[in-house]
Amino acid sequence: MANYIVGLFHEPDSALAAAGKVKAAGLGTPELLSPIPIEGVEEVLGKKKSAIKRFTFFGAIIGASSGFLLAAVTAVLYLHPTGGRPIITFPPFLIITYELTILFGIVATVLGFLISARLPAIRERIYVPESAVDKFAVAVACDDGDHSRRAETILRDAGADEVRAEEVQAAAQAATEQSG
Amino acid sequence: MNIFERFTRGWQKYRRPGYYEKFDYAWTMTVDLDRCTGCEACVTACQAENNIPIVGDKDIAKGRQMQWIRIERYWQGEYPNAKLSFIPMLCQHCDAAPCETVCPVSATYHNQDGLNTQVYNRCIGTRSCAVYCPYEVRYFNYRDHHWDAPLEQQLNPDVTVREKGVMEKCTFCIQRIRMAKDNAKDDGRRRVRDGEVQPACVQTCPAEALVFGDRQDPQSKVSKKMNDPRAYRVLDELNTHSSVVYLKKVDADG
Amino acid sequence: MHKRESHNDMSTIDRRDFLKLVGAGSVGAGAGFMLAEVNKHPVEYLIPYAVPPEEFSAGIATWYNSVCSMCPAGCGITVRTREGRAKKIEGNPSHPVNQGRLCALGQAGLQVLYNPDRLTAPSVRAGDRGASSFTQITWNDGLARVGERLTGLHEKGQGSRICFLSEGVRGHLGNLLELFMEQLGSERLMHYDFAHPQTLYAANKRFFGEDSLPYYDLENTRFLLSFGADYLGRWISPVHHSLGFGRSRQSGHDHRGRFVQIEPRMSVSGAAADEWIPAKPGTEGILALGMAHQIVSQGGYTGDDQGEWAAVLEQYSSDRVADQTGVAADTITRLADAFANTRPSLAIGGGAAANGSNGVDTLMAVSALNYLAGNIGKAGGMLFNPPPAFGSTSQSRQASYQAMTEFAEDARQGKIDVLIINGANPVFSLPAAGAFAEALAEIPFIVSLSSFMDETTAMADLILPSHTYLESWGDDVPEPGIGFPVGAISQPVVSPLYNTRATGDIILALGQQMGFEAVLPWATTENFLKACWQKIHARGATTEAADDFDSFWRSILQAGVWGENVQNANRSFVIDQGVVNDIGVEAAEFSGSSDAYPFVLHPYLSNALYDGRAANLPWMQELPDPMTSIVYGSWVEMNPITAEELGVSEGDLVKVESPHGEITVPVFVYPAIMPDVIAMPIGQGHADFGRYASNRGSNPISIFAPQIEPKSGSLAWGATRVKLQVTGQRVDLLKISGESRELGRNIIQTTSAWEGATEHAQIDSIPISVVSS
Amino acid sequence: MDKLQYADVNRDVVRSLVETGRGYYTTLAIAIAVTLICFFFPWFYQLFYGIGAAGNNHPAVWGTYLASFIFWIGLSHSGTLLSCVLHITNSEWRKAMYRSAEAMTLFSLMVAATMVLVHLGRPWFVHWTLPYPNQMELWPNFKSPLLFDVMAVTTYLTGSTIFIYMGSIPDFAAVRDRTRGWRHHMYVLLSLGWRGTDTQWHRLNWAYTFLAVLIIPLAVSVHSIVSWDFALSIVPALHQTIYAPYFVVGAIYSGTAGIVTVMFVLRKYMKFEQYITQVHFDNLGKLLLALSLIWTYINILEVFTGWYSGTSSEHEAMKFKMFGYYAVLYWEMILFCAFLPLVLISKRFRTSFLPMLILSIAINIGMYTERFLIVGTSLSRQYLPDAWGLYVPSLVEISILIGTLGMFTTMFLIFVKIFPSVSIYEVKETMDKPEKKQSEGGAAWQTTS
Repeated sequence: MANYIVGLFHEPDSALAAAGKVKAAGLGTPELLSPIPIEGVEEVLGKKKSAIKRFTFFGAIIGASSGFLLAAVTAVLYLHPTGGRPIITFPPFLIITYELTILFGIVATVLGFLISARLPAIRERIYVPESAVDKFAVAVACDDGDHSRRAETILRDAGADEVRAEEVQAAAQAATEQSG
Repeated sequence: MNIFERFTRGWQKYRRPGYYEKFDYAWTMTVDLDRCTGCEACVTACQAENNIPIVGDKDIAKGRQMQWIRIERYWQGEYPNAKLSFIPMLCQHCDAAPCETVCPVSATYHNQDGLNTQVYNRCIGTRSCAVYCPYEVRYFNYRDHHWDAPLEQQLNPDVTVREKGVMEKCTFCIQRIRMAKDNAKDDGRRRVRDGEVQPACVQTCPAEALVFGDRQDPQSKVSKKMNDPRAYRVLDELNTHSSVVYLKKVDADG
Repeated sequence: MHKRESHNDMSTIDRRDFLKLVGAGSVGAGAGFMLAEVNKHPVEYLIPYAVPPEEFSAGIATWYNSVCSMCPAGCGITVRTREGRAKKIEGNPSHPVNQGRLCALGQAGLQVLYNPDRLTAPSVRAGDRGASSFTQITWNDGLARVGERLTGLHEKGQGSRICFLSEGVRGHLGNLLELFMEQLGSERLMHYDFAHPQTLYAANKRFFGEDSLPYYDLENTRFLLSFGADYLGRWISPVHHSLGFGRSRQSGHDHRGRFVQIEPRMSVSGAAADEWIPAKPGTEGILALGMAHQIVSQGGYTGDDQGEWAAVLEQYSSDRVADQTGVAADTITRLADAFANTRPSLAIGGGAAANGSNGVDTLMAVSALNYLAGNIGKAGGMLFNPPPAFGSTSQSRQASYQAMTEFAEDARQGKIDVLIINGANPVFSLPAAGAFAEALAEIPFIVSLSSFMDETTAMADLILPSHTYLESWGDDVPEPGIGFPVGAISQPVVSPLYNTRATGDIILALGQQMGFEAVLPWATTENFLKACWQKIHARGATTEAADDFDSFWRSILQAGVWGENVQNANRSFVIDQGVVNDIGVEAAEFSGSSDAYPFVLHPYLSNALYDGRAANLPWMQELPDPMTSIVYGSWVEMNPITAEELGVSEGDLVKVESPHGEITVPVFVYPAIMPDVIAMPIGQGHADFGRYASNRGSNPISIFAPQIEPKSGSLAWGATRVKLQVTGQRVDLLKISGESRELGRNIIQTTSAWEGATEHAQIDSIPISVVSS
Repeated sequence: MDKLQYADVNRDVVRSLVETGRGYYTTLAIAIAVTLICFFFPWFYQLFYGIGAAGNNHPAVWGTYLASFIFWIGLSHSGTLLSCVLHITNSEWRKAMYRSAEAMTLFSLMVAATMVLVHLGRPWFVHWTLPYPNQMELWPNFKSPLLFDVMAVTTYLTGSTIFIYMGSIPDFAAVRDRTRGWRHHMYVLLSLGWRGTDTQWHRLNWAYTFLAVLIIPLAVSVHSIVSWDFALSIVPALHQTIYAPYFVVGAIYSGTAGIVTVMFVLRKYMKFEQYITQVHFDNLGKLLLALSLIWTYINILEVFTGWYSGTSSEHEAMKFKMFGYYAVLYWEMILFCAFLPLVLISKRFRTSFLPMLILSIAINIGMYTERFLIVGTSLSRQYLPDAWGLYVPSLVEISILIGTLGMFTTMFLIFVKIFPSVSIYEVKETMDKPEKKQSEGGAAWQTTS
């Protein structure tokens, strides 16, 4: 159970500025919820690292080796000489290798994305439905009233159209009820 | 033998072109074009031996004839100097067969006897082998063929009847080769004697234009025929290494 | 081995009855689903025997030697049977005629046996004549009906009102027919085959005084001149000729035979020849005499009667002959010189050349050529055959076209009461068939012993269907022989499929009914044959030195062939002076004026369908014609120039009109035919001959002029002129070949050098050369 | 109309999903009917009768089924490939159209895969081409170009599906909030709980870019491999090194034309006039022009090298294609694919919607003809002239060809009701940043209706 102070902005720059102020105020790193990706987030909230490239890389490596092995091992298991070619022969097997490299790379990238983006969402988290339309929300997790007040002040000062407190479960439920 | 040695040995083995170190037999047919009269006896003999269906006039009109061995005819010159030559065309059982590599399910492959085999049960009917074959000797079952009763009683029980959607072609009468090998084994011989096995077309050829045998045996009739200076392969430039060797027609005036 | 004897065991239970019984049993045992399935697919058993013969074992083939009856060449065959069913016909390696080889037609014999359109039981006409409606009866009833008629006539002494019209039947069965007809008191035993080389017999009779065909030694000849004889196609004994051709061509001889073909339309033999020379139709004999003139005038002939020959041949100077034949004079002299100087050489004649209005003269001219070049009685030339060892009836009984017309006339005048037809199909294979069918209509009672419904059988009142040759007993002497007496026994290879009987058995049964037991005491053909062969055995001159008859019989059945140790092939021959003076060929006469009918119709026997008798075999229908690759139909061949003049191309329908009829056929543009000649294959155009043959193509015989070759009485089937009328319609010609030109692709490679392995072998014998990967 | 606002985008897209007119149902019903009658009925007949129901024969064992296969694979080529290329090069104009372009990829690939089934003689054994362990210890032949196809098409299908889905996750989330009933539940599942946080956007951006980078070479390989089905044979006129680039260019060419067609239809009938504009048609037109020039160049090369080879087999094959039985089709192809597209030089033409539609359809007819000529004429003229033949498609084949159009339309019609056919978030990216409070205010996200 977590409480959030959510500030809704109508354009991304002020939301980003507000988020920067929240962070600077030592209220932790707020979450930005937006209808479009916001440019310059990393300058304000710090660099984000992603493991996706590793997934892609190792996926492709595994794909390459399993591709060649699939072709070579099955050819040896099922010995059918064709066309005067060797049983293990490179040009065609490299094509199989190539395709499987890409297939595994794609699948691994997706896995990496899902894992690193915490999808599919299993736990309830803060969600602001307006942010899917045209609002840029800054959600600050606040454990106590003091934090909440400070966050609210910062957000209002930054020019938020609306600031409200949300409880995660409640918020999620509300969203569900409203839409469902 | 440690794993590494086993691996390297296996590697060398499987990297050998054509895989086989040596064929058990290298069945070969020679066709003497100077003898061939184009009488088409081989065509009917093949049809009788291998249960090749009668496709009927409607299918022939669509160009779906089935003749594992067919006679091709080529005219040269114009009247009154027109000449006609015949050439029997059948599966060449190429050692470097283009049709074998293309089959996605390995329904056609090269066996230890040097035969290009077609596994009907495995065939899924992509027909790509027929495209890749430059000799156009693969025939496809465009439908289920039937024999008007009681013609089916004549079907050779040693040869299967192919269903629709399956590619088929000359087998060098593999059933006869099998029989000859079995007989040789029963007699305690290691190898089939030259002339002991003949495909139906060779057996019936009235002009004795066709000769069949094992070219690995230097004493066999085919080996001798292959050493004839007239020997050549059709479409040799395609590097198919075919097992059917033609002997040039003699043009005595040319 | 006597293969069929133990077969009598199952005569008590018919095979199909047995199957029905077993089928019924399994229906009773099955559940409802099974009942439905069984009804859908009646139970059939892989092994059709209730009590199998002793040599039978499932899964292992049994081979029976017999004789091919598809054409009169008389090749020996070996039939492979499995589980009591014939699976494949192969050549009998011990038979000297075909030596293990067989032509397409011989292979297709299985489809005669297993033809779906076979007549399965005796039947009697139910409706009008020719309406093809018959009701089945029993054999006893059927035989009684014939017997009644025959007895009636026989008792009245009117046996001569009975006629037996048969296809060519050789061997002892021919004797049996003769005996039977003799007992009836009828002389009217006629054999009729369209393709019978009647003019050749007549010419040989005149020239050599021989009643049988000589042996043409193609194998050893070095120069063959063929005047229209399609020796590799369907002329006399194609398989044997092919063997000879192949061996003469390439067999490690120090020579390679040279083959020259003279004919207006290139045949299979013309394609195989080194040189194909088109000569005007009907002038082949003149050409032969032109060559003879060249030989004699160049001193190539040194006999005592040189002068007489020179006198006879005087008018055949090469220039004049060149004028008449359309063959260049220098070609004539060149060929004549080559013919005389290349020994041994051989000239043969046949086909349309031998069946023009001057057929016999043409063949006499060809014989003269052989005589002058000294090819008579020499290896590689023409050898005389000894008289057949037995049953030499067929040739003497062979009815000429003249005899057939006389017979038709008799029938029209009501002189014939009963006609028994055995296999022959004159309604199809006679020109002006309508008239012949009308004549048949005048005959009160026609019995057909045919295995198939055909145009003639459709006219019958009673059908007593006979076995096919693979179900019946018989024997045969190949004609022409191969230089020494040979006989072969034809034995049943499968038990009869249907409720049919062998021709011999029918004759014997009739004989019994009519009280001819004294002369025809045998119950079955098999007994009759054995009795006949006992006499041959008693002669003792056999290669099988067997003591008792039974082992002799078994051994010839096993071998499929029997020969006598008699060699008289090289009998000397002295020509009669009358014959020399008889030599002379007039240009052939044609029916129809050349103005109204500008084209000469050049008919030829179809490679697959022979004279039409094989048109009901699906394999033969689907066998591409060697020269055109056409299947399933008729066509008319014409020169590209002719086609251009007419404005037609392949597939255009033209009306081929002779003074005696017209047919409409598609055009095939044929590169090797003379421009004023059109050619058509014989064999298609059946009206009523089973599902595969009926209403397919056209029958050129129907437009032939009913012209008689005067010296033999045979039909001059090459003597018709026609005109062509473009109809404007077209059809797709069913043919296998796409483009029949090589287009410089060097698919069929040729070489001018053929002797000596001086060059390096060009073919490696290593199975796999390295293929990079 | 006022300037578009963020909320309008959501509204319009949700409307396109939820509001369904009679016209849509009629079209869908017709499309399904065409699929059933023209595709499934003849196909079942063919399954029963055998491939003989088609017009294939002895030399020409391949026919329109394979031509359709290449055509549909080719059509699939622009969607995802173009989307990837434009994504990496940050092209703004991509954003309104890429979703439907990718959908086109997906569905044409599916139709292409169906064509393989239709083409096979024994389609009930098609699984034998897949490498799965089995009791008989049989494996497919990995040396076969056809198996390359199996692998490539499978990979491409997987990749395209993932790509289009991944790009749609934020939109599913946006739509989720505005729908109710079964749609809501479906979008709850499809959106995987997307919230649109900065981290999620960051991850999506990375993953999406990686995918784009992977898919570009994949797409190129797919059509190269399709070309190798032909080029690796030794059939004259097919055995050509130029075939892989030829096929790839041809594929992108016909695919781009396909996009123009789809864009027109979407714009017109899904009321996306404000999203799909002349800019898109202008850019697509330029691309088409460039592709048509490359395509023409390769065609000339093909003819030239064939002619220069000096061999009878090449000459005859070419002669047959250009002047033989199908000469009309050849010159029709040249007209539609080489000459007509030259009008794209005019900007006025490129920005006119209806002419662009007509041209795009003409190009695709030409491109189908190209594939038909490749399959239908080359096999008829191979090495042995005696075995030459002629291939004429049968009614069954023509019917199945029409049926595939119905099948594609059906799938596309279903797609536009499930997937936001214009990318909501990427369109917003191209718009001006909102400055004021939106008119619908905080309730904009709420469910309509």
